Amino acid sequence: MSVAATNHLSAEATAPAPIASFRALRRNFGETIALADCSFAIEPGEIHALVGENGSGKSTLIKILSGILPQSGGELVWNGQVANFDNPRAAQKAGIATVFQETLVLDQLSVRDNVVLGLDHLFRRVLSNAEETRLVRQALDTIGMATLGTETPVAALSLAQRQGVTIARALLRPWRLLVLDESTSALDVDARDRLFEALRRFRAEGRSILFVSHRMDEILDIADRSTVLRSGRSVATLTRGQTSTETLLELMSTHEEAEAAEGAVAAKIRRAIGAPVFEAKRVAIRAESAAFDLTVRAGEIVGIAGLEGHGQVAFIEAIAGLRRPARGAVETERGAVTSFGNAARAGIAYLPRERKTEGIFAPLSVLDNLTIAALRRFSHFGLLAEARRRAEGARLIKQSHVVAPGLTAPVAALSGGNQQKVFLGRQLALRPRALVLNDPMRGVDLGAKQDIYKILEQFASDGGAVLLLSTELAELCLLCDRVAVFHNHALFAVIGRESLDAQALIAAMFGQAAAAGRQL
Amino acid sequence: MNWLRHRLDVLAPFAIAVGLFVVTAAVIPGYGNLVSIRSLLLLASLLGIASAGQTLTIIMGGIDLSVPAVIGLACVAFAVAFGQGVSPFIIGPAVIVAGIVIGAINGLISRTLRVSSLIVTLATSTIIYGAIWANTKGDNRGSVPDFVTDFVSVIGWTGPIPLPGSVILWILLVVVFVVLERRSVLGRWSYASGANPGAAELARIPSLLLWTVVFAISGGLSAVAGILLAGFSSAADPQVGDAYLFTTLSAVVIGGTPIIGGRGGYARTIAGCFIITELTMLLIGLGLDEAAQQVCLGILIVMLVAIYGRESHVRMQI
Amino acid sequence: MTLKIDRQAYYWPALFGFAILFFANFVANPIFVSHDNWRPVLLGAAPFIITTWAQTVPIMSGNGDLDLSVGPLAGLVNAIAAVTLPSLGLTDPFSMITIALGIGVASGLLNGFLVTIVRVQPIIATLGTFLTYQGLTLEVLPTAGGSAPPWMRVISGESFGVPGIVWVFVIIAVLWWLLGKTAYRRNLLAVGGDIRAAYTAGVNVTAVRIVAFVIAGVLASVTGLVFTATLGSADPTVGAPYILTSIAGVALGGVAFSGGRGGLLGAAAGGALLFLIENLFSLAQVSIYYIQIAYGSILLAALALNSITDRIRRRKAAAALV
Amino acid sequence: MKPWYVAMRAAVLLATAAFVLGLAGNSGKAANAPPAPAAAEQQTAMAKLPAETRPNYDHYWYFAPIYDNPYQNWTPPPPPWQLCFNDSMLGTSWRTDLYNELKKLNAQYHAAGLTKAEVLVTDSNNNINVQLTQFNNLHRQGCTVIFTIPSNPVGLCSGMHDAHEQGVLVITVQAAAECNDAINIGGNGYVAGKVLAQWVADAINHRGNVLILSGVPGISTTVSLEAGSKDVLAKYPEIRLVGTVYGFWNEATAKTEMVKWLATHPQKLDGIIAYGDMSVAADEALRQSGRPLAMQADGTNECAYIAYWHDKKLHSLSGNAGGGSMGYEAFLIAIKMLFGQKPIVNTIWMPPSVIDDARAAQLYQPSMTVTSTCWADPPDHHLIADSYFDQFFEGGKPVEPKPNP
Repeated sequence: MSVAATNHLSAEATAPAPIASFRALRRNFGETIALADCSFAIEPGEIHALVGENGSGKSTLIKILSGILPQSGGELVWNGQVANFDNPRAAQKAGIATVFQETLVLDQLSVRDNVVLGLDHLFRRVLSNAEETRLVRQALDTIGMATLGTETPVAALSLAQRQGVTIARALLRPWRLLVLDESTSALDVDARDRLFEALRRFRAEGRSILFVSHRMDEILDIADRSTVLRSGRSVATLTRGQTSTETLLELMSTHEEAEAAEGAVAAKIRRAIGAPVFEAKRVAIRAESAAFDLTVRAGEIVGIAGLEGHGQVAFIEAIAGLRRPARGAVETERGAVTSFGNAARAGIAYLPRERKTEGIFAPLSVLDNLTIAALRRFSHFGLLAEARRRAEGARLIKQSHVVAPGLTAPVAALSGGNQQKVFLGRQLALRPRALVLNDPMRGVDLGAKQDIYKILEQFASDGGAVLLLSTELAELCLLCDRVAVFHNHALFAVIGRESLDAQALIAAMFGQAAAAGRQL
Repeated sequence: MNWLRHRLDVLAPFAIAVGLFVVTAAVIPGYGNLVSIRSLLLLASLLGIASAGQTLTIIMGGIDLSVPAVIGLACVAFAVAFGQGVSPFIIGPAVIVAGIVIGAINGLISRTLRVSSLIVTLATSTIIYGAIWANTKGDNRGSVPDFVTDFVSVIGWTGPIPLPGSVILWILLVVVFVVLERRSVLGRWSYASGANPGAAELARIPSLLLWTVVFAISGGLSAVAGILLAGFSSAADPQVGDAYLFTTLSAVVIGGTPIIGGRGGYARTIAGCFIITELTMLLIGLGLDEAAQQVCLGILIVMLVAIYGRESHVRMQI
Repeated sequence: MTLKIDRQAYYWPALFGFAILFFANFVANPIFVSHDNWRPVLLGAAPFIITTWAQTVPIMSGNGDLDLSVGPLAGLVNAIAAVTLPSLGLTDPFSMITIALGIGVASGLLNGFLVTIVRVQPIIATLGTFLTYQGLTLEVLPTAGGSAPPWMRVISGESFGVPGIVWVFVIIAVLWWLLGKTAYRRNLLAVGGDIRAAYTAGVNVTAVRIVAFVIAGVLASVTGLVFTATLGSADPTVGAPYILTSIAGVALGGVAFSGGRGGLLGAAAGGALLFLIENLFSLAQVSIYYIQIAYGSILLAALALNSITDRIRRRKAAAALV
Repeated sequence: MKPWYVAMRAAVLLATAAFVLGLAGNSGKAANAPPAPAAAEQQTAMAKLPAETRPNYDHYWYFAPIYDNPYQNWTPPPPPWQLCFNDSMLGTSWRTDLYNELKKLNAQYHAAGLTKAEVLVTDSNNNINVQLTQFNNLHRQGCTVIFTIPSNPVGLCSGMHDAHEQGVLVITVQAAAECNDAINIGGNGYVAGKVLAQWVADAINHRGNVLILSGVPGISTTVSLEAGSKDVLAKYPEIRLVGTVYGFWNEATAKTEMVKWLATHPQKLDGIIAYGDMSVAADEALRQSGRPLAMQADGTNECAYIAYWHDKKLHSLSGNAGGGSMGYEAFLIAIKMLFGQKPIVNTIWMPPSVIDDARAAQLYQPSMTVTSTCWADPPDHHLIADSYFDQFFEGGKPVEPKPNP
């Protein structure tokens, strides 16, 4: 398939009839209902936002739309006819290209192989190597990654680039509806803007985009219409005029949560800053990059920001003892951090980024998932003091605001947000002096976010130290006492609360010293 | 109905085990009698003891193909040494320790190299067989103390209980294992690292220790099985364990512990052991010859797993 | 998928080991390389190599796929080719080869069906077929016997100036190379690398895995024909030993058991290694009791080597993610 | 779940079920005898043999064919001769004894400057394909004589043919080659099977249930033994052959299989025909299943059985050629041929060596226990007087020095 074909498609797509519409769509897994009643339509040539908390059914809807799951009831009407896609391939044939939340790429294969993957038949290839290379370049260019070598193995790519690959993969299909499920979370500001430009171009061509995001700014920025899902039901579809953060929050969250949100935003307790918990001394992330110091004290929340792949991840992993910095050392009052093990002994708990692959033990109970890291505390000669373990579990559930049917329920039955809170609770169970968090709010619904904010505030005001890496600037501004901004694998600026706002952060992330009100 | 679907994987094996017994008893005259039942119990217990370690390694996300080799080693070492006049109370423990060490090595290697324990244990077992031969030169003169033979005799008694010792040992083993799985640090760690190996290390689970210990347990129990089989055949025979390579595996999986790990448990393997033993008995009872027995066993294993041991579809993993 | 020298390639350790052992055999007994020795040596090595090839493809498709039935299937085909077909008067090359390969395809479809559609864990599914085939072999051929039709000298003897078995290797290699030109290789590596990625991208993962098992079945049945040619007869026990050697060969060949990495070159070297070790010991008159010890140790060494190279690879990747 | 999918799975399950039942139905009928040659052919074959030895060749085709001497035009090379042993599985004491005997005798002739110092040996761990490669290696390593125990009678033929053509003497020991490229020395499994069965039949007064406790299914030894036994049992209408259990010549397997079999076959068992080293296991299985012991004949001469026999005051019959003895007889044939004597046929068989109660008493020594794995051979390792073989040979020089077992 080539660009000509896609133009041809878009030409006929200018018909008024909706390109896709859902009629009372329903899906349940056993007793649990993931999608109760979802009805709305996507017009040709519109960018349609789909908003809702995790567990509100967005992902399920998208899986049905892209042929991964069959629906349990209701109708999916595609281009005028009722459609049932048996598998992703069928959906793609029909003209639906999906970018999933998870960056599903193949490390061993080259960028080109990753992007064109699935176009081929079992044996027959539809494109020559030359054509493939050309189209892949083209697709990557639309998200500003034209520089990416088409033959480089994906193993050597940064997370942002990997997500770029998945997006390019979708763009390469001859699509009439592009589905983006939280696909911009890992992209840096620059790449995201390029993507949005492209989306607007596609819209102009009369093609449609279904866009899922937890970032209000993004939704307000590009969505023509927004459909809100709440607990598996489509509660409203707003036009651009009607859309505003407040109304969306109102619609997607039950009232308490909305208030809680404002509450948290309002709350800004001053905390007592205590002694240093850990200090990065003359640390250099790469051999060639500049060394720097950073001290985190009891009772403060220090943010970490930076464009994807500028060394901030490596830095917090060094703090957590997962890797050694090129130069320098991480000091605590219980000695230097040299390994993941002794970081724990020094009281540093680390929350990895990928909940699914690095965090949750799906078949195990909530209790196990909470206490697994701290089991030794409850063991006499290897046997568990179950009563004490359960007590601790109950305490952790309260402390981390987990909503669960019970301690023994399998954690897989919980919503994504609650799983994330369980995951965080596991770190709290270690009774750490410092929490090192790698983007804990990534792809978490608002309610859960608010809870996590509270947990962190509480932890800090109890005299703990928090090092929070986040890709959401608003969040950093909201929570942090200071934000350390990374640029080119080195600490570029530390922005104190007084001058802390999105503009300052962005400026610093792009390495503009003056604008950042730089202070080191 | 829904409840049933959820419980199916737990109930089905036991239901089938009972069903098989009833069917066999109906088809084959005199199968219901006491001796037959005791034979069944004895053979199942031998398989059960050999499968215990296998179950735990599989839950943890590993697999132990060295079970037969360790059984063979233990059998030969025990019988030969006793034949040369070494006290069974010295050689017995020594053999079990050897099994534990071999297991520990399996775990250590698989974990430090991060390679499939399937292939590692395959390698170690070839080494073990080689070692047995190199030492015995194929000439295994050995004998077994009577109390071991009685321990695994169909009509053996354990004190006042009309069951051979190995059956009692099996029952104890089940209790110990269920506690180990549910109520011990080791058990929970095993399930966790089987469920999500990527997360285990980050959840502060000492994987190297865990793998070493679990494989050591497997090795030790294989050694025990080896000693029992030495008693059963009252001879030193390196090949004695061969039958247990695939039967232990089938018992675990048919019992309902998926090979991918993180789920299941030893309680289910009990059902697996009975099913396997009953199946072979039924086929022999029907007068099937060697060839037909193999064919049927093959088909039935697959059918049983197909009924309730199925893996989830890709679409459910996304 | 171009033919360029890749210094990172998975197969170098295997080829290196192969070279060393080849030389060792030569030293142990110079006859080893004498021209009239090629044919028996290659015929001896063939089952090791071809069954390893058969095992490689399912293992490359990942998800715990492996085929325990390759050995017994080879045995079954051996029995059918040497006993059943002659008794039916089918001894011409065409019908024998088509039927043999047909059996291979059927077996592959069965294994693939059980693994992908019935979704039984591969190790159990193929354990089932493995037992079944062994039983069927004994039904067909209770005791060793039967005979190979004359045309099979093309394989067992010399043809076109080289041992006929060489042509079997060449044909398989060429077909595999051609397969690499198609989309299948990419699909296979994708499914092996991460089945979820492949599935969402629109790859027909079920078909890919089934085809992998079919290839395994076909190669196994080729081994069966080679047995028939080499032995000039059939033996019901001939296949079984090659289950474990094929798995070991795959490991020696540096093919990743997690799937997504490997190929027939490394596998061939791995399979040949096993044969060379074996051969070396019998040439050097080292007490046979030590062969197995050597097997195991070398296998462990190979695993260590592979995992080290792997770790280096991974560290590079991690550095890139900084 | 789509209907076609359900239908497909149902179909598969039904098919397999039907298959299982089908097997259960027709199993056991898996009769597995090589086709008997035409009567005329049998007579010409038998005619080649010395008259008094013919009974030893009864139903010879189960185990080996009878041809004219393939080495008729073979002229032995000048000494020193290189002796080689191509074994299929050196992992049993029987095979080790045989190998040691060959080494011992070879040393004697090496002292006389007639043979090389070493006996080259290979072991294929029962992998016929590997054994063939090793066989080929051996004859390229300059062996004059290759003693071999092929794991099947046909698999090595291509190698034997090459070796034969290049003037290497191939001798199969207690086994056979279907092709006429080797000299076969040993005993006739069919006859042994007959003798054991006949004793059991008589011991139970030609009435009752008999079980065959066999070795490894599908190898020619087992097949010929079973054939012999079955033919005898068939003569007695009141004897029922109630089953065949395969113990793989392995106590553990034998006992396990027996226990399973007994548990599923309640009927009385009167006689057991065992093919070696498994009857002790059978007795234990019976005893532990609370069954009366059965009349047993066991084709073995293992010390363990002799001791058991003595301890339990059994009435039984057994018999077998120990590895050491077979080694001697094989070596004798080889050396005769190396001295230019020519056999009249390719297959040289001895009468079955039978151990009855009296003979067992003689063979018993206090050193023997129920677990010793030695072989109760005649002290002089002569299964039969050397003169027995003279009737098979013609021409050549007398062997000098004589081998001293």
